[in-house]
Amino acid sequence: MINPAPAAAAPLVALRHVYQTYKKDNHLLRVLQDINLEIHPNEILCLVGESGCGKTTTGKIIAGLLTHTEGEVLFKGRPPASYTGARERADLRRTLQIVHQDPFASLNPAHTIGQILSYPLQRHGMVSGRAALRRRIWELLTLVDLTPPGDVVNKYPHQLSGGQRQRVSIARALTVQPGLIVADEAVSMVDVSIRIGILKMLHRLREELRLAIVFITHDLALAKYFAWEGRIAVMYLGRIVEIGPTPQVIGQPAHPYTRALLAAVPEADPDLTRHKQQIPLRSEDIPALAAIPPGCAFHPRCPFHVPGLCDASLPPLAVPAGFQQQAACLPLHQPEGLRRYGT
Amino acid sequence: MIGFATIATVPGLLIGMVCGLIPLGIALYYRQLRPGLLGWLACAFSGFACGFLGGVPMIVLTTAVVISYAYVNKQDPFTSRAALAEVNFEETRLELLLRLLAGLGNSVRAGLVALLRNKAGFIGFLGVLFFFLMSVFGPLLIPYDGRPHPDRRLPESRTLFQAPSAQFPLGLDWQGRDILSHVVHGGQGLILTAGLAGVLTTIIAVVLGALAALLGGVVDQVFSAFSNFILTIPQFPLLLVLASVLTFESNVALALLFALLSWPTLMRAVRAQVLSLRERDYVEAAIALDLGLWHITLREVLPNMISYIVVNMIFSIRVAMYSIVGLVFLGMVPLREPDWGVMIFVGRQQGALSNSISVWMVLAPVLAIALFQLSLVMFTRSLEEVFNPRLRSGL
Amino acid sequence: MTTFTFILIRQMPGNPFSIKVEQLMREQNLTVEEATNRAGALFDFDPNRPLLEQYTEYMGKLLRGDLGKSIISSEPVMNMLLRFLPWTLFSVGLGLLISFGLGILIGMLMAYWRGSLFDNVMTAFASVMYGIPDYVIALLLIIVAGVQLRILPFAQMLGGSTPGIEPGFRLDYILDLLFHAFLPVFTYVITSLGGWMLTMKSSTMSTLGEDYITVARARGLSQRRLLTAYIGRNAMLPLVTRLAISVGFIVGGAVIIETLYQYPGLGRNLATAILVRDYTVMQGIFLVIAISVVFSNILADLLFGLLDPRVRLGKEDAS
Amino acid sequence: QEAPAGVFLGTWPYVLKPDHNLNSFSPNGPTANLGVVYWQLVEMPAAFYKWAADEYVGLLAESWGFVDGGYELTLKEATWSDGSPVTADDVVATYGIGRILGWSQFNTVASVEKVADRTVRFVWSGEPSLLAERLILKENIRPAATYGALAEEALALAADGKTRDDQEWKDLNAKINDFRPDALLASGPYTYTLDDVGDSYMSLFWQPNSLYSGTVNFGEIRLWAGETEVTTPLVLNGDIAWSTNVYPPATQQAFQDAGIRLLIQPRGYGPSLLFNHDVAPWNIKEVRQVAALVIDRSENAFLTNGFGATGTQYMAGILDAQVPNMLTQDVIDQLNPYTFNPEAAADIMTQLGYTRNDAGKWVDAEGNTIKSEYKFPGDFADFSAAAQNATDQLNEFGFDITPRAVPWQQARDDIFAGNFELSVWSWGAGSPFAFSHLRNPVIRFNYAGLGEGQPGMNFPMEFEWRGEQINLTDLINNVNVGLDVAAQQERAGKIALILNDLMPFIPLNIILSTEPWNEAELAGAPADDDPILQNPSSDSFVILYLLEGQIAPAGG
Amino acid sequence: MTVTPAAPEVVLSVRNLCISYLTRRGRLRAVNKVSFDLHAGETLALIGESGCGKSTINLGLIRLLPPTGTIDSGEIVYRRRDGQTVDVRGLTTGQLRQFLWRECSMVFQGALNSLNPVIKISSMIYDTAAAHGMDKKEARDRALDLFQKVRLDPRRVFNAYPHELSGGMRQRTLLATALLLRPQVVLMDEPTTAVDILTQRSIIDVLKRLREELNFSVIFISHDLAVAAEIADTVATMYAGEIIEMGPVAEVFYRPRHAYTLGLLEAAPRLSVGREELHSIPGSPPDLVEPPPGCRFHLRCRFATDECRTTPPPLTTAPEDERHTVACYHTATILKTRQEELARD
Ligand SMILES: Nc1ncnc2c1ncn2[C@@H]1O[C@H](COP(=O)(O)OP(=O)(O)OP(=O)(O)O)[C@@H](O)[C@H]1O
Ligand SMILES: Nc1ncnc2c1ncn2[C@@H]1O[C@H](COP(=O)(O)OP(=O)(O)OP(=O)(O)O)[C@@H](O)[C@H]1O
Ligand SMILES: [Mg+2]
Ligand SMILES: [Mg+2]
Repeated sequence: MINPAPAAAAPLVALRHVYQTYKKDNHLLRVLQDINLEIHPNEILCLVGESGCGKTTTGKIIAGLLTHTEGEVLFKGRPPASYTGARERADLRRTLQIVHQDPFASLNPAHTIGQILSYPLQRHGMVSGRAALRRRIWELLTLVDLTPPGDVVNKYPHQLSGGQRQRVSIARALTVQPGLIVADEAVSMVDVSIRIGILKMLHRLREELRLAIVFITHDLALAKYFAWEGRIAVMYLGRIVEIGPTPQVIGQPAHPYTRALLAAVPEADPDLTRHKQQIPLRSEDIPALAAIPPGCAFHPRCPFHVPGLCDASLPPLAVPAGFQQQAACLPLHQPEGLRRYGT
Repeated sequence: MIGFATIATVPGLLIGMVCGLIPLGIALYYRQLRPGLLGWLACAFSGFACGFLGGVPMIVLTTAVVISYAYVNKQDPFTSRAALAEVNFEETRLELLLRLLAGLGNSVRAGLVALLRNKAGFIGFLGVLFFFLMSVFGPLLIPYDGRPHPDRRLPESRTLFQAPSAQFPLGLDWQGRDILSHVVHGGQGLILTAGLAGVLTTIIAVVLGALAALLGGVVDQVFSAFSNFILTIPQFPLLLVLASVLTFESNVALALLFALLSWPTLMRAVRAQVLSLRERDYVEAAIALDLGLWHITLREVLPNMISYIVVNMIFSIRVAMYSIVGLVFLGMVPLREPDWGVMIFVGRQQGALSNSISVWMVLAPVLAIALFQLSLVMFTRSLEEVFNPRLRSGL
Repeated sequence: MTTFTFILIRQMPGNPFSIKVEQLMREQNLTVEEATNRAGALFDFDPNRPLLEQYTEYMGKLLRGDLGKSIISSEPVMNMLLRFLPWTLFSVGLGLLISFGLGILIGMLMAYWRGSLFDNVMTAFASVMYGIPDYVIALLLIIVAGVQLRILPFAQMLGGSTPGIEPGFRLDYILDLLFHAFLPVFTYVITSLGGWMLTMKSSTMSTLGEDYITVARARGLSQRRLLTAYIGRNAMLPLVTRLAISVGFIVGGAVIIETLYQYPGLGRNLATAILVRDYTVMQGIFLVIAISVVFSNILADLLFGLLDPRVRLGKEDAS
Repeated sequence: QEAPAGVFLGTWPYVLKPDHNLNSFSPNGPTANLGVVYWQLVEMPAAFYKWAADEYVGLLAESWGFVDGGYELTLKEATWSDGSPVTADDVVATYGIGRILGWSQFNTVASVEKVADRTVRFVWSGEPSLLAERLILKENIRPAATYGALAEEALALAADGKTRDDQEWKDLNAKINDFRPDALLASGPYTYTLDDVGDSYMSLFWQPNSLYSGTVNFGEIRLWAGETEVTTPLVLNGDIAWSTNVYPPATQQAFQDAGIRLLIQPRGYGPSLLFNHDVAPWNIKEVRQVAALVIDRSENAFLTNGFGATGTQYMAGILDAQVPNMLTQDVIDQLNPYTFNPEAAADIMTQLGYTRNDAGKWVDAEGNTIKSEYKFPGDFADFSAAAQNATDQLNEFGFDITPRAVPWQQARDDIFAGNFELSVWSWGAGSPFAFSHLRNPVIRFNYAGLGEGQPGMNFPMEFEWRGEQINLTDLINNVNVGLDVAAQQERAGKIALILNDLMPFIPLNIILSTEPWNEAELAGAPADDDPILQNPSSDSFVILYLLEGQIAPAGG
Repeated sequence: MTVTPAAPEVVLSVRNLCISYLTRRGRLRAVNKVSFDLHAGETLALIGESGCGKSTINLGLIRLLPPTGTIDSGEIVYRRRDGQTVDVRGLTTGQLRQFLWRECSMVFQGALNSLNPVIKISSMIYDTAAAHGMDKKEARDRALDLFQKVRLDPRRVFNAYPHELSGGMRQRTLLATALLLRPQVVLMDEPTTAVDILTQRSIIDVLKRLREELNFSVIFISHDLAVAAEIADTVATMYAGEIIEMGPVAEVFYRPRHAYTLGLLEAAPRLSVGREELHSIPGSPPDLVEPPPGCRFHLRCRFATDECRTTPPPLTTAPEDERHTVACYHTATILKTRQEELARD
């Protein structure tokens, strides 16, 4: 539906053929392989996938917190090395912010909320004068719906609930007026009843502050809800296997993996969920990163796999006929692809 | 010099009493008589104990506490529930000062409460306090008995040792001197040196450990190799050699020597701790916010290690005390009396342990050391609470 | 390390020659001349030889595994080490094992019954014991238990074994060894017990909070099995590393105690060697100390791997 | 012949196996491991010296005496433990090896010759002296059966005119040291094998072939290993019946409380305060005299070793007990006794230009106190007690002195190197000759008796005294030369007066040997006033009384 | 549709259970007057936000509360297969040990932490068997069989250390172990939280199948409504230590009568509907040391009236289904709101 790419403007962040490899006990861990992504201002991109598939790694590379091993990452169209001078680098640094998953670990227990917010404000001269500083803190806390701010500003993180803490994390990221926020499972540890509130607030912030948000989650229902106006990228073992506008990916999934995921999600509706059709996988277990299967990494589990095809060559990420999203599945790209599945 | 020299003297008391007028005055201004009086007493007391060194910092602390009582009623814009437009964020310098002092005062109070909350910790605190008071004020009550007293020899006795009696509750030592007075006077030096050694060990360990962890690479390897090297040095001959080359005249030199020999274990622990803290999400957030290495080290990492560091510092103090006594025991330090270590050394040499009339010369300092260490151990439990904001403010 | 100790040792005040002179004068009441002459004839050691020369010679031999001969008795140092080391290993090792065993047992119970009278008493006991130097304990033990109360036949207990007893794998010999080892072992146990107890207590406390303990309870396991296989074993893990590391300090820690109890171990030998400045012997013993420290660190890693499957398999995975 | 039943319970800090060996010429042989007393019960010397009576009692020797140009010694008809006779060959062999080892007998002896089967003659090289006689009579005689081969090599070398600088000589010296006999042949009634050396005690066992085998009352002599601290509980417990260790007063008290008798004998030394004469103001004679005046020596003695020490009376550089023998009454009367007198001392200080400051310390014109460091061997209980008390007393008077304990090895080396300000070491000697007393410490701890670059106390030995040019080194070295006792007394007297006046060191006190003697186990100790108790502990009565059978198991 | 047992025999009956913890700040009433019946073969889902006392009930039922927690009052009656009833609170330690696992076993939250890292799965099985007098061979056979049933490679898992298994495998291992002694009741504390979607799916499927085969009752704790919707027969919503609504799953999901249940439902995103409007519940859970007066939920409730603020609402039964109980004054309004929403979808 909405593929917000005003071709003229350079993307905020662009990943081109990015690889990330770790060496661990003589093994090569191929955590990310050939990742291509563009994030434009004010866009929502959602990364979903199972645990360990490289979502956080991608997020950190996007946020500029991690250097990749191969490929190219461009910030506003330029490689990071071209940002010379302290001022420029600082500006770039501040453009990209991250909100962590664990609200217990992401706030320093030794400081009050007021302190946590005032450090970046002071350091980057975002405000001048004490009164302005305090006014700004007040504003930020109001912005993230922590009202009245006086109730939280002098408290320590442990005195707040998980949801409140997550809001503080967001407020902290906002202190430096970023252009992009990577929200890494930002609500998976807060309670169901408050999640929606935080997501709504993020939506509002995106609109008010023209933020781009990279939303990382393994909860497809949540992804669907949050990224309805953006795109979803499904990752499997370090690769993006499907990417496209959310309604398409959710409503008409292309890749077998995405389909399996969607089918596996229980629904908060007894009738619906008990009659949902399952896609039985051939194997329960996800292969180790150190031993990624050749060809399509999903083929050992894929119920639709074509022997001799899927295990032989890497499927390209392309738009299959009849779909609006890109998917990396060889059978799909073949003429009879659609038929085989009986969509 | 004014400072420690004024310990437990009338000038010290005067200094303290004068210092105490400040919190008292402020308290009167705010009509908070009780904290004011307590503040005055605290100032007088610590001035008495440590002269300027105790009195002046105490002014700040007690004043802060006084203000923290008074400030409750002040309107901090942040505590108001008014809308943004109605809130006035301007404040004068005085208001800022008051606000900061009140914050400090609140922390002090919370710290005190945390200190008192843990039963074992509180007993430990009392123990440490007892030894402190004994070392500082004990000398006022019990004069130092430094001269031999051949005249105190009991008829028929071959020695001047005497078993405890009503007149000499801990008996007499080999020179016929009052053991009690030596116990009272003999702690200062040892406690001070051990304390200094512990502090220095901790400083070296923390600095090197933090550097190794934060800088990594070659620095890390060099420091780690160096610490391994120190660990394998046989300390006994090293001390022998050093003792023949250096005179451990000052407590500082002795403490430094200990610090130089004992930092490696703590350094490794600190390194591991910093490495793990560095991985914390909030550190990553600070990097993303571009807060700078100094900020990250001092504001993000360090405060979370304080409790760990302090507990380890106390541990180092205990180890240092044990080792200093050992060094004295080997006779490698100038035997400056009065000193618990020297008592054990000379007592052993004079065969004090062979005889029930003389055994107190060794037992008394040994018990003093053991009890002091016990107090320290128990005290650390309270300290953990004091330094942990989670425990501290969960009132 | 070796270089460092070599230099260190030669810097120690006094040299074997002049010390012998002093000893002869003091013990045999010889005059200076007599003593000097006699001592002079006794040594083929030349204190004035350049240090560098001595050093190169020593290192050359060391590389061939030759530790040299004792300056005093011309006995090969290696022989002496082999002769004395087993005693120290036996007594300190036994002490360490017993104190470790008792320590983890009591520590575990302390944690299990935390807050009880037992816990409080034991905590105080442990902390106090931790603060008393071991030699004081040793002296008190002799004087109080041996002399004043006469509950220990301590004179018979001195030394490593009863003179004249035939070594061999026989019950009476082993009992004799244990009898003689009692004093040092008891002292080691008493002095190091407190540390183990306290560490084990805190380790157990954290283990008790683990979910798998609750689950094991829920499975209806017997108290004993729970305490041993679930609580004890897991809480012990971090202590094992420390145990291995203390093995490294076995030799160094025994000097005063072995001297007081006349136990024929390396520590007592070290004390004598230091007293008479027998450089080569000291050098040999320090080498043993350094090696054992290094060795015990390796041992710690190995042990940990053995006891904790997570580490063990982590290694195998890698290969 | 049956071994007697008794067990003598003694102690000596012997060396453990495998360091222990049976070569009595080697540093870890019986010489060191048995100590003088017990060694004499194994390899007996020619004679035993009774100090009070100034007479020798023959042990192996039947007769002895100065002969023209030499000294002759005839042995009794004795046998070694293997049954072979003790002969002149044994003496020749002993001295043959002794020459290689550089024994001091050879300062005066040129050669040792066998005169008859049991008679040897010592030929003088220098002037004969009583000192040389004593060395000969006290030397333990070793069996030629064991050392004969080595002795022959030794004699051959000497005959070839080789000296100690020759390589052969050095090689033989090393060979002697490395020699390890399997058995210890004894002329005395006891011997032992290496199997008898245990970790906690070793045993000497009775053997039937000695002259004294029939008179001794003990079948075993058990020696517990260990120093003072180790033996204390053993003595208290009755496991050691007689000990020669130095026990601090508290321990002596404990012994007494346990009903153990304390035998007092001279020990032959005492602590003295050594000045570094390079350090002001100790280079001023009067200041040293002041120091001598303000230390109450009996207090110092009591703190040094309780009743086991006496304050020095004569201040002559000769142990008090020997002063009447070695000096004339005339000289004794001239000696300044330095009776404790702070007032007089204060006067001297004032004359020297010092004043007392508010703290009661003496200060010079610039207001500096007399600051010094008093270095002492912390591991010697007696010396350190003496030093600490001396420091206390000096400070009481108004000096400003810090005591500093160091290991004794270091204290000694530091004294040699002149690296001290005040220190403590022994004075006096366990010898009946003035020379041994007087050289200690003025020669021993002074440049005069030390090697190059070792100033020691750096007390000038050549100076003008009472208008006379004195070379103190020569005076002391020659004091006992010759056989003329009166001349020796005169020379000694002069030195004594010099030392008494210049006070190059302060003889603080004299330590006595306070030896626990458990009468519940041992009978036969002399009464407290028995003159044999004037023998210093190195010539202990125990040697003689044991051999003669006067000491016996109590109640047995 | 909802499976209702023909002859609902009660295996576990809980009445007025109150559990509290001793904290620094005072008594924390974590479970307050909770009552419910668990029928044979029934799956009861306890849902509610974090800290509402779900795990505490669970631990209370088998008396494994931490030392600071105590059961203040209430009744826990268990009915054995032979018809005998057992008062769980009255069991001695020895009896309790026999009771646990044989009659009532459990699967905990966080699979990794529930397994002792240093012993093998096999010794864990043997330990359990030994504690209940089952012989080794039988235990092994049964374990292998169960592993098979939960779709694990039996032999590999049996001889493995916990860390060698992936998260999903561990969770299934725990499930199998829980069934080792054929208990009547299995307590499951968030067994699917913090696992991947596909793993969660396999656990759900396995659980469903086993339940059919072995016919045990389950108390299933979750804060995920979707999972509860899929496997529960009966759903109980908890808030601040109290069960505020309980009823058959369809009743609670389609005809909720409590504002809090409604709030939870409104906050649950669903995949199969397109763009949807969700709402969160404002505010945060109440302090259990000093709970608010009246209805504990009133501070966050959009329907709250004065009545709610003062008097706790009594437990009432829904007119349509007597198994559906609820403690709310505004049942009708809430039911209507929900129905309107459902109609809108
Ligand atoms: N520094 C590192 N060294 C080695 N391996 C790493 C490192 N960081 C991440 N990995 C590995 O890379 C893989 C991907 O990690 P990542 O955190 O990106 O996954 P994720 O999709 O965010 O998983 P989750 O849902 O569990 O958060 C994991 O298998 C992880 O073990
Ligand atoms: N050991 C304890 N000591 C004190 N309070 C506790 C303890 N355990 C739990 N609590 C408190 O009891 C209340 C209920 O806790 P419980 O663990 O039962 O909640 P829960 O519903 O299982 O939460 P979650 O969904 O997070 O697992 C909480 O407020 C919690 O803070
Ligand atoms: Mg992640
Ligand atoms: Mg829970």
